[in-house]
Amino acid sequence: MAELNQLIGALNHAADVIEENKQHLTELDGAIGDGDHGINMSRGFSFVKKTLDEGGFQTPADLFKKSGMALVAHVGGASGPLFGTAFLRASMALKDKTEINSEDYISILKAAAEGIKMRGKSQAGEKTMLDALIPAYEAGETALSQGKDTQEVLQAVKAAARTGATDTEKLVAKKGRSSYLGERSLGHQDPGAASTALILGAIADYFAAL
Amino acid sequence: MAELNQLIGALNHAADVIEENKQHLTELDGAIGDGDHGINMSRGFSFVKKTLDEGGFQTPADLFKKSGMALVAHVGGASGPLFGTAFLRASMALKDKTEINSEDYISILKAAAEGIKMRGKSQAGEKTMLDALIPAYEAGETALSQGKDTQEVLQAVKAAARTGATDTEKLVAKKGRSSYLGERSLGHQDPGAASTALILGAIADYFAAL
Amino acid sequence: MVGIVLVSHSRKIVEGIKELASQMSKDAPVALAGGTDDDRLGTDITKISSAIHDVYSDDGVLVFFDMGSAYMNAQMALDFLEEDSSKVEIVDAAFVEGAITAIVDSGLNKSMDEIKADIASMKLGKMP
Amino acid sequence: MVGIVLVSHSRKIVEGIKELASQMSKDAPVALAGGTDDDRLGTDITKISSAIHDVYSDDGVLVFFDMGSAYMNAQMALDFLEEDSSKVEIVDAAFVEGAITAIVDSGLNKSMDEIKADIASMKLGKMP
Ligand SMILES: Nc1ncnc2c1ncn2[C@@H]1O[C@H](COP(=O)(O)OP(=O)(O)O)[C@@H](O)[C@H]1O
Ligand SMILES: Nc1ncnc2c1ncn2[C@@H]1O[C@H](COP(=O)(O)OP(=O)(O)O)[C@@H](O)[C@H]1O
Ligand SMILES: [Mg+2]
Ligand SMILES: [Mg+2]
Ligand SMILES: [Mg+2]
Ligand SMILES: [Mg+2]
Repeated sequence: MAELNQLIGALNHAADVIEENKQHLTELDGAIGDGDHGINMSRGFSFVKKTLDEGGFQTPADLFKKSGMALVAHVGGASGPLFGTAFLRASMALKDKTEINSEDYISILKAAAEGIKMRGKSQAGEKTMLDALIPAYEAGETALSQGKDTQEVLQAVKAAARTGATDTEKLVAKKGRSSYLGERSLGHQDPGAASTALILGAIADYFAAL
Repeated sequence: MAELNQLIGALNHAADVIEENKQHLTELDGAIGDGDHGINMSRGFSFVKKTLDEGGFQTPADLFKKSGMALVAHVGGASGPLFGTAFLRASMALKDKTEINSEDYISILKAAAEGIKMRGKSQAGEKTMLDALIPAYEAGETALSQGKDTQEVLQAVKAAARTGATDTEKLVAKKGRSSYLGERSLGHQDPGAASTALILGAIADYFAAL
Repeated sequence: MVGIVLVSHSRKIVEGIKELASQMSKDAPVALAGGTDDDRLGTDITKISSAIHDVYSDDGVLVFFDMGSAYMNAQMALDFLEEDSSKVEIVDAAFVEGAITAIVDSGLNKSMDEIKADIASMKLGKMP
Repeated sequence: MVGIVLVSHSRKIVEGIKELASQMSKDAPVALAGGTDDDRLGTDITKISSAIHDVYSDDGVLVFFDMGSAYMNAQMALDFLEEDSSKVEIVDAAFVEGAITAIVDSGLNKSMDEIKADIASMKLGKMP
């Protein structure tokens, strides 16, 4: 599926998509949180881009580790330690692989979700980024088991993440800022789920366009 | 014992004594509190002096009320509402009396102590101003019952307040800032008890010098 | 909406809490009484009274405080209040955490009783 | 003396708490991590790590935080700590009240365990 250079390209594209959607993400967070998710993610991914520009990565694991550290250090909100941990767990899952295939991709999404669960003491159904990420890797697993090719797996992940994010509208927030609102969080999409869907969508789009 | 003018004189003298002991009171509070009791009292009593200078009091009750309000408004620490309430209770106890005798004096000290207990949810033995004020009015009651004259009553009050304040060194603080220190408050005099002894001492001295 | 008053010895603390909570709740009426009238660490009954005045309505006012002496001054302010003091309540709750919950709740149009229920678990026994 | 670290989304809140507590305890080692690295409301793992570093000793460090996401960043900081992180503990306690008690206690040379016992009744279940 991808070597180091393509992974760098994919992350760069994800960063661009986040930047394009900064306003949108901030509006989602303004409705049920503190209105900074777009700012947080834009800032975090601008440092990811800086990291990507600096280069010098030994392995995909190294790339994910350095990108995760950029998020951890510069996001400033809950999404910092959460996406940061996700990237670091992805890095650990990759060990010293020099390229990754579609199975690796699904494994690192799963590892990322485990990291978020651990860091956020959270689980599916609490109206968080997990509600995009978990259905996404599950759809990927299904696609893999059906023998789908890499592009199909990536598209399945993208579609399921998007649906998962939209479906957070039906959930009552149990974690993070929006949990202060209780029932009033219904009808609104979780910003972290939305950004997760954007990132996974950007990755799929990048490889589709290669 | 005293008409309006002499009461004004006595309070003015008390204010001067507080000002002279500003540093000392602050040091006492520095040892077991937040080190502002001298500043608080000095500031409060400077506004009492202003009130006294403005004059226009109808009755002793009016004098105590306006002085109490000056303390309430300008002390800034716990001693503000506490001494303020003490003065206001004294005012209420006086009703429309035009002069006060030594029995009235003891009654208003008792009323003042009740006010502090109510406001501070406190009682004797907790290392507060009450541990100077309660023995003071009790000594006054004893002196009265022994048929002592006004000067003797005032001196008995002064002496008991002073002893009470010194004896707070043997108490563990249960109320206010110094209660954070627990046992470590032992061996230190309570600043509010010290200022109470200064005020009652100044009043006795003022009338002794008339 | 229920008015929220924050009484602290420190102006910075109440300004910080208000900033933090306003991000999550733009509309809740919040008024601050931090520091003494000469801007030292301490509390000021005049600031407290006017803070209550600023956010007073028939929906009621909840007053949060940092430490015991702030409570005494808040009580004193209630004694002299021009408004109906039966609608104003000083609450025993963790200062930052209780205030943020109450401000968000007020912005959601919750009643005094609903807000008090939400912060009931944050009691600390702070009254002197 | 036990080091005390205050982590908040707001720089003002931690500065205010420190001012307040220092009046009562001049010597306790207190370090602040308030706001993001670009001084917005939020928390910063680098600030947290260096605050821990500043007050670290064998007596240990207690870390107080305002809200859940501050906790996550504090945990993250512990994961990457150069110092022995077994001596550093993030505590679930009312922020202002717990921090003041802990700072005064540290100034009295109380141990980590003694301080934790003193603030045990201020638990709020704040961990996410
Ligand atoms: N405990 C948690 N577990 C998983 N995700 C969480 C948790 N807390 C918050 N989130 C995610 O973080 C997002 C908010 O991120 P952001 O706005 O950047 O941080 P903050 O809430 O600190 O302002 C939420 O939309 C949610 O998806
Ligand atoms: N609950 C209380 N009941 C009676 N007196 C109290 C109480 N709390 C504090 N005090 C008195 O107030 C004094 C401290 O006053 P001050 O230093 O001016 O205020 P603060 O403690 O707010 O800085 C104490 O020495 C004590 O005598
Ligand atoms: Mg946010
Ligand atoms: Mg935020
Ligand atoms: Mg003091
Ligand atoms: Mg003070």
